[in-house]
Amino acid sequence: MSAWDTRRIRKNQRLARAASYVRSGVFESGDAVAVLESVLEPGDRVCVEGNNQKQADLLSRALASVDPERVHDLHLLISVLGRPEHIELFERGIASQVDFSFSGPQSLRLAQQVADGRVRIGAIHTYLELFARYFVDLTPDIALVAADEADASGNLYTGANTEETPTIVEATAFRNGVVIAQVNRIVDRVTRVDVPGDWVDLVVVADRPYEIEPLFTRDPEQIDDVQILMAMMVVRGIYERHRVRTLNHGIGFDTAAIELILPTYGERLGLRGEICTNWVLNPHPTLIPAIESGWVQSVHSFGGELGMERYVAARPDVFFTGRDGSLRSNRALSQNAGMYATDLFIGSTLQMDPDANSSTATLGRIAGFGGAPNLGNDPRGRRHPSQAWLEMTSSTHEIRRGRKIVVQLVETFRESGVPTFVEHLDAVALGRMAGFPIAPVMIYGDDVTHVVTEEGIAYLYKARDVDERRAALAAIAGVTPVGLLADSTRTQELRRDGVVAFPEDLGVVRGEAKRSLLAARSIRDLVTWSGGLYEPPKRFRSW
Amino acid sequence: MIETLTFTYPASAHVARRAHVGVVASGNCELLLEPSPEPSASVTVRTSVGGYATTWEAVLARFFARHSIAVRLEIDDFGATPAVVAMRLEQALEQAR
Amino acid sequence: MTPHIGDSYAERNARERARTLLDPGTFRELLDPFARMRSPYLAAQGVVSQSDDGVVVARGTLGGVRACVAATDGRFLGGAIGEIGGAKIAASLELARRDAERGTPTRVVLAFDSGGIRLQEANLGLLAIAEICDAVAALRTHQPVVAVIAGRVGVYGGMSIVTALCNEVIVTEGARVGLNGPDVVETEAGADEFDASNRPLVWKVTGGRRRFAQGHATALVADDMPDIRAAVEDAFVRNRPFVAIERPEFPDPGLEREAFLRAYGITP
Amino acid sequence: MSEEVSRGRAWFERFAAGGARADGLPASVLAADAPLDGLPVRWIAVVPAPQARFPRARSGEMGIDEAFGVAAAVRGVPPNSAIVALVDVPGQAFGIREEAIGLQRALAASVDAYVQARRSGHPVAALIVGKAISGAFLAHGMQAGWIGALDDPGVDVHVMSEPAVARVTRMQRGDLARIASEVPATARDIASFARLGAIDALFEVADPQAPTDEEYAALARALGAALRDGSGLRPPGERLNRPAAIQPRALARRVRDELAAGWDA
Repeated sequence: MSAWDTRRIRKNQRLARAASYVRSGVFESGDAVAVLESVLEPGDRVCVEGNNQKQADLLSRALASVDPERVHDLHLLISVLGRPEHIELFERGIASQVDFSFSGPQSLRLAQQVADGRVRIGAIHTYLELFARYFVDLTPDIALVAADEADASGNLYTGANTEETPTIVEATAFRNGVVIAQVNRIVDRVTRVDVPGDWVDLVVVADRPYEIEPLFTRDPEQIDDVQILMAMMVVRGIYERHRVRTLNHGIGFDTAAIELILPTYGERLGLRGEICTNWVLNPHPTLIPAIESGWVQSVHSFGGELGMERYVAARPDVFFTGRDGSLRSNRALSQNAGMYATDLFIGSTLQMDPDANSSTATLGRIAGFGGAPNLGNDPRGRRHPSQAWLEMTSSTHEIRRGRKIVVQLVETFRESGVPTFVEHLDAVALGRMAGFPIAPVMIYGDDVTHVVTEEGIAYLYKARDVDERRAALAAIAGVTPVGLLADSTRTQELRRDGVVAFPEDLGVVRGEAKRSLLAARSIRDLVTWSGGLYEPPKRFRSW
Repeated sequence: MIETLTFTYPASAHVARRAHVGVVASGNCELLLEPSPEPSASVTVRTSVGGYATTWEAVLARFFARHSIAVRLEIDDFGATPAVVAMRLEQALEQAR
Repeated sequence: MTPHIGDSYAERNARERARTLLDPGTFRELLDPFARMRSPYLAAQGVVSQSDDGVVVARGTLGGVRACVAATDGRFLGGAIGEIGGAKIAASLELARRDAERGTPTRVVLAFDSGGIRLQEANLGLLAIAEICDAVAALRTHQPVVAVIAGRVGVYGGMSIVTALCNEVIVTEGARVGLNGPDVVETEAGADEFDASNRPLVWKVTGGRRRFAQGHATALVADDMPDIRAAVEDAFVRNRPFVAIERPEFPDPGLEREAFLRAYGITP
Repeated sequence: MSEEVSRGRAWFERFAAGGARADGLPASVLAADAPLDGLPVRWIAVVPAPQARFPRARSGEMGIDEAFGVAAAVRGVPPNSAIVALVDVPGQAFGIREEAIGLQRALAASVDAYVQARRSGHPVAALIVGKAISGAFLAHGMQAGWIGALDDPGVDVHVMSEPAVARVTRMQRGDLARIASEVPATARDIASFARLGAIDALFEVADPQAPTDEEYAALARALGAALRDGSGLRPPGERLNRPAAIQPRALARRVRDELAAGWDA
């Protein structure tokens, strides 16, 4: 006879070991290290909630402080390796394996840890892919999550930043893992139930509110004429042309520029209600003027954005909000929505090769991808048609499918001497050096339908073959090594055939690309547009 | 240190007036463009970011291939990208016409 | 609903600020970029010069009266003053005084956006500031000297001293006026003294609203060209004499830093 | 030689010995009326005061109390008296209290006091005996019609203290020295400052704290002459016209000429 409930038995043993620190499901923040040392066993899979916004930082700091003699060889599961103590886990021998999505601020230190053999990377995932594996072959033994409030029953309220908490908790709780939540405060009655209490085992009140970054705030003051020119091209050459209504935007200044010219340039073109009506994106402050001007019907968000709480709560027709009025975000569902239900993704990259493969990896850094690859691909499981989706195919066959519009928006050079277009991505060498079986490509070239630079647009989906794709890309790659290979006669032909368009081909007047076209030119203007509801974080204030 | 580059391109078309655009600020550049009696465009670039003569040559060659204007052009650069330079060139031309 | 977004002064460059402060169509720049009065001192220090040395001097009229605007360009080296730019400002003030003595007054507006003295020209900048201070005080005996501080840099260092010598100082909420920039105080005295990354604190201490409440500025206006122009005209019409600067009331400086600030109405 | 006593105090005590001390000033501002060769003179110096109220202004910096103190000392100058600023100021005070109160106003008050005194007929001279840094020098010394200085390595004229320049520019001493040699305006030594035409007289002293009787006599003679011959009444702008300034300030002169020429189109 074999036992069928070993996971449950182990879970009960873990909680029993920590019992002396716990009263009614709650322990003190000062006991966090001791509780983790009691609950954890060497080799455990530990999922730490940490993404590019919300961080369970009390718990990650405690985890980095456990005795490596007692707790070692953990397998860390984490969306974003963003905090210094995440890397300390490897340095101190507490964790020896990691599966993750993104490591932005720690990418240099992570590469060093890999080189030193202190940690083995299982794989670099997209968010959705990592979450999916929590339910298949990477189910956590322990989950360390963060919330705003808990009540006596363990119900959690996560405010605007629900993000991935329900996903992590679900994967852990329903396979007899232990769920530990740090909360900012314990209340009699939670404002709203975002995670039901019987999915949560232990609660701790953090010594300070969880760490959160205003990652999606772009100060309009820093948007320049070149970005505005590119934004104008996108509006005319892509959104207007394909009647793009459902979409996702990246977090760059160039996409912020698009958001800010909708109420001016877009309005003049008579496109309100015709394009950009339904969005999947965080509450970008730069979207406020478009929302206020009646462009936006709905926005579903991966997470919240600091300072946007009151504004979002006052616009429940647009945002997904709870009964309490505040935003309900959900990273897994929003990634899914962005993948399957939007016609267009537009984002940026650091490097692009002649086949339009792109990567944000640079030598010496292991940065990962985040959500872009989920949004920036063509989901071949899609079955609902739309005008934009169907326009991406020229097939007239009785069996045909459309295609997601995937746009890469880049300047030909990042800094004066650093070209965006390169013969070979750094990712290739990086992958080889780190021993990855595949190079860490963010968006594969064959998923990319349009590339926009300050020179023009390459309509890659129209190219008849690989050679024409390369020629189209070279035609807009400026004076980069890739662009210098462009043949001007060929470029003229491509323009005539509509595979390449320069601003003048799109009716975009270069001289109009001025900051005066922005509906808001400062954070202050955004506050004005919001009627005082937007409360920008300190670092963005100039008053 | 400052690198000074000079370029000359054959040119025939004339511009009506001189033009001043841009600013010497990080990632930006200042352009002074004046009509020239010579049948050429002569360009002086002073830049605080050295080592990119071929990039400058390519940006300027493309511009003067499109607009064969007989001018004297001075560029003072503080690390402008080719995109910014190209945009300033277009703006200067627009002013000069 | 589209709210009223101001016709921003801060958004304009120095030349456009001068142009829009003057009556429409009257802007005439002196020593314009084509005069190529560049600083010869910068190249040796790896810094590219600018054709106007970061200072625009323009003649025109203001409210129909002869006028001159001297505007510094906060984007070029933070609007800091070197020999040429400093001389442009000093000369404008001296010429306006000559005009006043001749009975043909020229209104002067100092549209400053400047971090102070340009480190690359150090002592030449210092000499220029001393000359400008004297020239403001001398011109003031004939007519008001009006400063507009409404750019993104604000005024610091020697230029804040010059500003304090003007009869009228027009500020916006976004303006900053101080002797030492918060980053300089932080470098010299530590973040415990002044955390320059705490932007709300920076504005609470040095911002336009605070300076107006303290009486250091004579007008607080929205960052909207019509409002700023009206304030400038007002200042000349009002023609208020300069009020000698007296030691103000302030809390006991021996108080611990935070207590001092709180006692002074600043929540750190 | 002792640096226990600041240079400012040492020279103040030498020149103003036995003079009537002006009262109502903070401990860091010294002012006294003592004749120089029969000419009534108000001597003013700023000195370190370890017990000063402002914690960031105890080492001789120009802070709120110092600047308003100097302004009061200048405004209180007796009729027919000249003024001599003895300059040894390491810079302005760097503190949040100062910024909150508005140190620029305090410095402007003393600048204005000097300008008003000079323009109403009080000859003003400055003697740089030590450091003359930035806003502190602007507020105490630079409005003088005549500026003399000790020809001494301890005399330091600049817009920033030496360590601050190193921090801000992130440059090594060697690089700063090279730049100083190419651009004298960025040098700190008094000879370089004099090369800008900014100094009317340099004085050699063996001990910058304690001149010999001969050295003192030469200095007093020059100072007295400057206060009598009208030099002390010249505004800073006129410094440009002195022979020593013609070449080094040629650009500033040219700017003035060209602006004047184009002033009325």
